[in-house]
Amino acid sequence: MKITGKHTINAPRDQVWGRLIDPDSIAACLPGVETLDKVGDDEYSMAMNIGIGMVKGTYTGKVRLSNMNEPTDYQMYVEGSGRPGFIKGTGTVRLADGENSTTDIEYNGDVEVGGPVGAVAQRMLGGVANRMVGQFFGCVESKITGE
Amino acid sequence: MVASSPFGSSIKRREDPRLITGAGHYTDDVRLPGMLSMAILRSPHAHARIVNIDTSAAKAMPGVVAIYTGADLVDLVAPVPCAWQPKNSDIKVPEYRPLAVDTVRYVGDGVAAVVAENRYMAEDAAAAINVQYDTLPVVVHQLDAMKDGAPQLYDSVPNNVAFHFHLEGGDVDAAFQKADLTFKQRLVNQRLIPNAMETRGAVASYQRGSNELTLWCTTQNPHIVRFLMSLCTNIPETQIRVLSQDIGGGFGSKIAMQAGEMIASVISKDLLRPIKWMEDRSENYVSTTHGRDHVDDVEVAAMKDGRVVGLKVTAYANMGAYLSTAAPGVPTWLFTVTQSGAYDIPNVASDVYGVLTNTTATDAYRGAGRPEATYLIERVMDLVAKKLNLDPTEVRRKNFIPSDAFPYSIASGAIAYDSGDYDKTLDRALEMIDYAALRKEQEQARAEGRLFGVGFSTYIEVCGLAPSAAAGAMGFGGGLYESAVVRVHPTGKVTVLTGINPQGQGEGTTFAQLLNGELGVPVEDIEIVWGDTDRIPMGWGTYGSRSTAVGGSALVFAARKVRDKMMKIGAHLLEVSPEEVVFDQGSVHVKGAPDQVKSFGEIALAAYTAWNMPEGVTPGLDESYFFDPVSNTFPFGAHVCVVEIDKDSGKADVRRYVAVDDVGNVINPMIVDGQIHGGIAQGLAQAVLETAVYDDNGQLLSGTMMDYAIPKASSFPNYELDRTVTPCPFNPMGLKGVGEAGTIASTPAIMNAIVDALSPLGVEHFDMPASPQRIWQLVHEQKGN
Amino acid sequence: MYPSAFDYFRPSSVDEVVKLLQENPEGKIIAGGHSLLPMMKLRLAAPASLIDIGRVPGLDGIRSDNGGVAFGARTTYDQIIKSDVVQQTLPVAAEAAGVVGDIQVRNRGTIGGSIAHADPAADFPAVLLALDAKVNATGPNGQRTIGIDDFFVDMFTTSLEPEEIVTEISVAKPAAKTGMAYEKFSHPASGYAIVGVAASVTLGNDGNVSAARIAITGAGPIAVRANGTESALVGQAPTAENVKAAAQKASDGMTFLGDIHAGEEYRAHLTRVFTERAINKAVERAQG
Amino acid sequence: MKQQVTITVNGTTHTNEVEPRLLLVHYLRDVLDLTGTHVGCDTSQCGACTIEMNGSAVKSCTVLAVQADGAEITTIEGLAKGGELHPIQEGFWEMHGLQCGFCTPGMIMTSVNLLKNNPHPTEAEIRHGLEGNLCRCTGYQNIVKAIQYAADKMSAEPAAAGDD
Repeated sequence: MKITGKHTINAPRDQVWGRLIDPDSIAACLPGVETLDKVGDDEYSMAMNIGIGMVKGTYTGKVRLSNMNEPTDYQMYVEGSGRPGFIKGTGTVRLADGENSTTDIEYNGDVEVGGPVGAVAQRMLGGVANRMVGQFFGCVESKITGE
Repeated sequence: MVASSPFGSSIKRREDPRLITGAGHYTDDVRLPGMLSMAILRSPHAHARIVNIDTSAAKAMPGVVAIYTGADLVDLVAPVPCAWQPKNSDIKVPEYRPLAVDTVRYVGDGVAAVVAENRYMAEDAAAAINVQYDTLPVVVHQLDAMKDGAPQLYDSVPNNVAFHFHLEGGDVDAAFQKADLTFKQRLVNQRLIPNAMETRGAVASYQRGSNELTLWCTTQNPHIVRFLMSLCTNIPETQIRVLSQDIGGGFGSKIAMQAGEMIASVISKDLLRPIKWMEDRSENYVSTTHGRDHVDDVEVAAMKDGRVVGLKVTAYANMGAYLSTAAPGVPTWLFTVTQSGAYDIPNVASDVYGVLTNTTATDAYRGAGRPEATYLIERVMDLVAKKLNLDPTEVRRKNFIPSDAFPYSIASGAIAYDSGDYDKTLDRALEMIDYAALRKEQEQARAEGRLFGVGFSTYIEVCGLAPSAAAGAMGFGGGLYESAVVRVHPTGKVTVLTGINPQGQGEGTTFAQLLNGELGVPVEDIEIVWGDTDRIPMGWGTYGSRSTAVGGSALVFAARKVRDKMMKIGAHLLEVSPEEVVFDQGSVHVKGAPDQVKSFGEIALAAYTAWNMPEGVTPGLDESYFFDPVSNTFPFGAHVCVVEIDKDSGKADVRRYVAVDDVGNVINPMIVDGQIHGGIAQGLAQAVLETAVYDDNGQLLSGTMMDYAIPKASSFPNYELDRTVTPCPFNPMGLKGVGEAGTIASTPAIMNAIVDALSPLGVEHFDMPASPQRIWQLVHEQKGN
Repeated sequence: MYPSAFDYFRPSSVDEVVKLLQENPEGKIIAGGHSLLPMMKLRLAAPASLIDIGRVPGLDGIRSDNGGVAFGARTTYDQIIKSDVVQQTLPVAAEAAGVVGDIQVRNRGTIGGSIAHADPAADFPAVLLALDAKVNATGPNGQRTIGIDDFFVDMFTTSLEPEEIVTEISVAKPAAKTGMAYEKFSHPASGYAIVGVAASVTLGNDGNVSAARIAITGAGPIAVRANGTESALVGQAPTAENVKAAAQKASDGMTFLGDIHAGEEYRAHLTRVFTERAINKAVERAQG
Repeated sequence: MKQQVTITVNGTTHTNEVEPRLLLVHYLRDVLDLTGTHVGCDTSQCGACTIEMNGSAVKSCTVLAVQADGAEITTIEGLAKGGELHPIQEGFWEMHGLQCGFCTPGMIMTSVNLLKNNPHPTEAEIRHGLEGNLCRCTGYQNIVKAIQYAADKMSAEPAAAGDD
């Protein structure tokens, strides 16, 4: 499943960058994150509770950030598995200066969803992914602008 | 000599009273004392190394009796066998462990088996097994898998090419040089999921003391299961009894040896407890074999009058992650020998590559190879017609093998067609559909801007899979004869034991009709027995539309042995010589003196009391026959499909469907029509509904019946059927077989109709599935241009 | 095929249901079970407890309500189809119920369950949006009424509080000269709506559209009203051209889901096509 | 914790302790040994498990046994009365409405409800009415005919038509 999209955050690029690669900020903003612990350089173990309606599950796994070109782009690798199945994905996040000191974020990734949830819930997965990404950036923005 | 004709009577099926009252006996209905349930934990990854399997938590759960991993089974059972290995194909058969040992290679590969007091508990425990995987790169498409640098499934199979098969005849290059028209076309025959309504499953019960394995399973060929199970488990064949009685549909998906059957059997032996394993539907979608999945590149050489003089085919068949039992035979022999269809094409060359990918293994699916070939050649006929601006029926007639050319050897010489009259079925179909009026209607529709199409399929197929010598030559690891025992009891009732194993095709009825025709015994006095290897003689099962042509012939010959013996005994009782009596309506009487008669029952009793036997005649009336025909049978027909496409939604609706089939002589027309109906629906469904879709990671997206669309009652209209009869000369009844005809014929008929409907948009070819979305995209893009 | 274990409760009053919901935060209400059980059988859903409202009194039945219709939450689609009140007052509800699932699903599936579950591909969310329904719910703080426009929040998410239960859905008497229709493009396998459009169109004395509610299900993550289409219709003569033009706006601003049968672009297209069909049918019925 | 249920099946009342998660179809098949009701899928698409519960056709794989507590159930085994086939069973036999027979019990039980709702259905109404039942063998043509046969017979014999 491809996930691509754009988002504009009403904050300058260096601030946004800092938030996006900060584990506490990720943990605070990514919906359903229960724990996020640093286990290596730019690598974290994570437990997340994700639900699509009644299809809820706790996924444990890891997140790794790599190829970081501050403050332009980085790659993100996520994997997690739980009772309803597993998710695994890699993506690139690109930041560019937008108008009026905003930041334009462009993301594209490829996410594999396997196990029962992949076979059954695929019509909803795109919607869920986009919702989560939207919530994440929205949260990041409010954290920055709220400061 | 024949008491009454076995042909043409639509008697009601004798199987039905049980089945309509809920008294059928399918594998899941088997209940044994002490029986445990088995659940198989399957890989969610398409390609991964198994780093560790932790079963400790699962083992401690309530009701759990044992858990086995792949490593636990290595010493108990051999790999799942591949029993059809075409010669000269450089075939490499990778090891296919019933439960994966180090590496999983498709989503659904077995990882562990849990046995527990009931299935709910087994599933609870399976969910609690913790498997650590190290994922590997995945390849799902055959063309990708062949590329250099593609992920490799096995070190022993370079570029994932498991075999390369070649067949040719004539001089193809010369044909292409002299042709007026040459062109290339790629055709995609998508992957399908067979969807027998009863999933696969088994109940295995190994008895301590007798050391006998009794295996109830839902298979099309119990003797093949017994044979292979013995080889895989080292349990002697004499100690294995396979029972396969009511089968909830097969469609080819119950031919192959199933890993689950093997696992259940050896665990039963290990625990000395009966084990039941039934797939649920989601499991069936990944663990039972899929069908088709070809990419076919075809090159055509034709003359400007429409005559096709040369055909070159390069086929890439996606075999999945392993080579299933009969799988390599499907895209090789079964595909290539019917590639010229009903047409006299003198120069043909085929190359087939069998490619391994990280997907569920493919194997036979209704038609097996022949639908792929028929789709190809019938699309070719339409493409030739289109490119030469000829009517598709004219191109077909121009190329038909003439009715006086039979037996007709195909260009490669690999096979000879038995009999045919291809113009006759086409004539009748055109008459039924009123072709001239139909084309006028189409003109009118097009003038109104509607998308209205007419498509043809003047198919042939190869049926009655046999003979054994051919099987051996083709690398099939078994025979293809069929067996029958006709056992007359002292009371005059008759038991027939047959090696075929129907899944709804009605042989419980048609075989009784055949025997009634041979011996005059009332149908209600005949019991047809299949599906018990302890009762029936060695036989090869039901597939390839072979049951009646091959198994029915065995029955007829066995019956004739009984009849000859009864004539000897009857003559002796009547105190005349055997030459002086006739066998008539089930009794024996003196020629010209019908009142000097011995009834069937009297002779039967005399044969068993044996008080007064003719000299040299042994007691009893129990005859067996193993029939190995000299050749296959070749049913044929003309199907016409009329479609209209809703431009707004892209949905193609079948407006009419006419089918004229020639399956030789027909025993029970009602049953034959039923086979055609079901076959047509299945073939139409491939064209417009069904497709198994994997994402690039090897996840099956059409993983449940919520996403894989099989036809519903509202999907298609009634079909209009008729028949011609051209008997097959190679079996005593002159019949050809009908189980696959509808499926083979209908897919190209509807696709030709859809392409015809879309041709005002400049479309010459459109790949399946012709789903509403894909048609709409095409219409939409054309509008955009 | 084999659900995980759960605790089972069979309350006998709405108050008891609310209490059980409070006591069991991981509990789910089950009525007909046709949304929940398939997910549980695949072990995608594994609620710790089920609260079976199958025997709770007061949730059943269809009644005439000030000329409108009130549906008990546990009303099945089959009861809707067979209801004289529905046939007379809101025939579109019966028409839509007739294309939900199949006979067996219609015998068990309930209107309350459908909306509380908020499956993006269910039929009734669109129908009830077009009918401007009101949802009565009971929770720890007693009863409240939620307008249908405020009910569906997101995919599988409603504005119900976790401890609330839907008790009744009511629809006011349609205005004079109102025509309604539901047009659906079914998923070839599941039978759910790939796109379903419900339209309610009211004509004024001049024959022009005086009010319209158009709602779309299946296409996106949530059933929504086609506001652009509605405002383009109101005040216009319901001619084929005007309806077509208005229907073109149906996909404006919508988010679409995609699957192997229907991608986003195709769903957007079908949304416009089926909106046009539903409006035309509704207009025809309004014109009588 | 197990739950007691009392369910009347084909006229006989049974009381059993069951796990709440036990599906009705497994209760019928495994507890009562009524194996005529089949399981063909796990997502409520195929209808092979259809039975009649309190007068309506339901998919017994999508009902918990505990939900059926107190219910009156008819399965395929209970449809023929006094050795007489139900007209729908007869129709399936006469018209060759089955091949492998696996979908047939569910198909017949749905048809009972279909004809109860609509005693004189058109072909299109029959096809729509079978939306929840999948058959892989017949192509449905003879199933439609079987139901038409039964409809004709049941309207000729009002006694049979009232049969629940």
